[in-house]
Amino acid sequence: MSLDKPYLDIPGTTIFDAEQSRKGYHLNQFCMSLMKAENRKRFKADERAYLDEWPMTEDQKLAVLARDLNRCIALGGNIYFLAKIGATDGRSFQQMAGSMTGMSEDEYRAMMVAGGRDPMWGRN
Amino acid sequence: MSLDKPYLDIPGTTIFDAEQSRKGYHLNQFCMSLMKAENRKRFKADERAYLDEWPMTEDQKLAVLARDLNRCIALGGNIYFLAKIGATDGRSFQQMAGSMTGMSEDEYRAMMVAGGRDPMWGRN
Amino acid sequence: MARITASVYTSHVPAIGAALDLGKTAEPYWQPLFQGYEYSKAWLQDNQPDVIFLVYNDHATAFSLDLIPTFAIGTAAAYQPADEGWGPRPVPTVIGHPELASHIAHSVIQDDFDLTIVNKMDVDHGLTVPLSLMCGQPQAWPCPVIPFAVNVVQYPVPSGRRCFNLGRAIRKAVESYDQDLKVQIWGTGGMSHQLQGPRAGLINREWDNRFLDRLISEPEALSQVSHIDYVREAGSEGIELVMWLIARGAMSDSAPLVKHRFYHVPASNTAVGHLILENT
Amino acid sequence: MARITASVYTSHVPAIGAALDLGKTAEPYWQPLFQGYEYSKAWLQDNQPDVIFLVYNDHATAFSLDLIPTFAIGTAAAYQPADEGWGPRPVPTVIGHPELASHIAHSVIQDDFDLTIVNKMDVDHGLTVPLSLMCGQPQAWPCPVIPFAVNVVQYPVPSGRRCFNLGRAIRKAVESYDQDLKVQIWGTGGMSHQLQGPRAGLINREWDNRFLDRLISEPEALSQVSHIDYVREAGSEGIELVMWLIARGAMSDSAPLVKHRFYHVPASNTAVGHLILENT
Ligand SMILES: [Fe+3]
Ligand SMILES: [Fe+3]
Repeated sequence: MSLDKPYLDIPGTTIFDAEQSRKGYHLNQFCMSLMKAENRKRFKADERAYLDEWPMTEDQKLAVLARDLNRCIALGGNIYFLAKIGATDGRSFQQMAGSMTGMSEDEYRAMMVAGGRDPMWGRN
Repeated sequence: MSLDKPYLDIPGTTIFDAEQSRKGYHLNQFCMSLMKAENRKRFKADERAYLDEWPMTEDQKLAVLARDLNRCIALGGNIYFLAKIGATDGRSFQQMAGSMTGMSEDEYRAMMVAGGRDPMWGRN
Repeated sequence: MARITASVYTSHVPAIGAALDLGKTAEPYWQPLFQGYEYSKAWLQDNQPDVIFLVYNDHATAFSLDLIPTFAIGTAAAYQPADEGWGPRPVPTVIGHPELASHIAHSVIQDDFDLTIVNKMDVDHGLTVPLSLMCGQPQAWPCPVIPFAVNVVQYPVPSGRRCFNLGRAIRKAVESYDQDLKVQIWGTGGMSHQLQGPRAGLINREWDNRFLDRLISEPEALSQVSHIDYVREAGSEGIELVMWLIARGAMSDSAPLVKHRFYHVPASNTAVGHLILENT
Repeated sequence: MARITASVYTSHVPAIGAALDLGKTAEPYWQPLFQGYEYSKAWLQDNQPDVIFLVYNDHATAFSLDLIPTFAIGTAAAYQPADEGWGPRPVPTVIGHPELASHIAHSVIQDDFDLTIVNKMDVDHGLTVPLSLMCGQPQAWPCPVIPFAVNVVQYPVPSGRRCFNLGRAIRKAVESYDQDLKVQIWGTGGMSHQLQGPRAGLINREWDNRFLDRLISEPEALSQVSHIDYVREAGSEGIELVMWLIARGAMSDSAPLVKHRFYHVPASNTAVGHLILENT
């Protein structure tokens, strides 16, 4: 592809474009399946077995099991899809977002209450 | 609606627009269900019972039972959807189209072989 | 003749819906936010529309990766609140307006906008949270709603300019409907937010407020801002703001009356922005 | 750099698929029709593309009334022949080209065409019959295919002008792909046909041939023809011909080389038209 991807230089950010979407197709579709209560139940009962029903890569499965959202995103996951895992775990969107920043839950919450992350973060 | 509908004056023709689509929604979705072999089987086993599973109007159900395609179209059916009924019956598209013209199957076929219906048909 | 009387702009953060549904609106964390919508609830009571045209985005709810419409208009009779993983929100069914929705679809498709027409979908927090913010917790929503979903999840999303021009086409469509209806158009999503990666939690207060200023005073110029500027300045999910330009494009060309303006940080990961503009 | 080498135009009548699948091609009714494609099969053998971009319409197969995209591009790895009610056609799986398809989607969405991206769908006779006509009955289709579905079932359908301009945007998209691929674009559907009502069976030989003439020599002027003219002159399903304008718009601006032209009546309810144009 020779289309411009001007968004590749933005720090700490992965843009979910067609390439990421292709990479993460089954990972994201697995996440969608958690929108049904019965699937959430089955997943919680045996996460590994449930994941093995999906043609995901081993790396993707391990990232899900570890709840490593940054890794999930690197492997093609999109946050709106991944959020269904958090929902299944009973976690809030703030807990999920915070988990990707290297901060503790309290630190992240405090940063938000104080006005959020500086928009110049990571830029030179 | 005050949008132009210039197509209303074309003889012997019903344009499938949003209004027709709304009218025929359940009728057409019933037809779609016949794309599954098991549904075709169930429909053939008891047509009336199968139709009663759908929130169609009584008129729509009667038109389907009678295979009156002109009536089906007047009631919101679209030919590409209705074609699934013909397929279920093992009829060809030519038999279906011909059935709406008031001609016999042979007459219609002969008209097509002779070059089709005159485009000035019904126009003044 | 139908006409667009006003436009409403608001964030649609899911945590706001949860705070409402769980009765937390008086908590110190949430109280200032809901305070900012007190005026708006009263305003909506006094300015009841016949139909709300609600621009929002689906968040991997009705649309998976199997099918991603750039623009989808709901022409159904009703829409159920979706189960996004936490169970469906305890809010009323959304009643549609099939006739006006179909009319608008007909008109804007003929104006070269390549809509997808949807007759069956559940609606997620993107649509229900704005209704909750503006209506509180009623037994039924005050009027029919036409859901209009924009892809802002998978790139490329439609440009700001495209969205603004779509708004203009929607205005023309509404004005050609022969029933005498008052229509409000709501643009939702944004403001600054990034929900992913080490940069999550980004808030750009200055940029957001400049966006509000320009949305009021020079929306057409604002519509020229590129995707990359949204992402860089307002975070990866800040791109949702392009949806506000659809609502703004549907307003008349003369300057609108600013009835209300509100800005607050934070709601969960996000800045909350809100405007009410009336046509004069 | 990828480039569009040629375009193919053909009807996609389901009865043609049935005639092929049931071994009736030598019957007197069908023989003249298949005869008209003998040249084409040899031409395709001699001019193998790397990818076929195939414009067609879905006939209430992948898309029901629940969801109607104006334009849908397939970015999946593969597509199965659909069961349209008679059981699936016994033809090979269609292999996609996700990379080029995504690239084209990316480019034309940024050019203000509001595509729906599809990653899961079955393909009906609209897509498989042209492949059968041009390839016969191979074990596998000769190259990957990008399905591009146009709504011509529920009104309003996109205008001829919109389709022609979309073709131009597709051309630009293909030419910006950095792999060296030969791409053919096929426009399918039509010619005269009406499948419904007392007027079923309408064939307008003169109008069809004038359409072929103008498609070759003055496609941009042809793209101004209104929907109502198609319906009135070429029958209610003759509107499918707008899809040919997408393929034609994707050809270079200079005059094409006419490699083959064929016209036949009838195939079932329909006139069959066919053109092969090469870029020079
Ligand atoms: Fe959102
Ligand atoms: Fe067709």
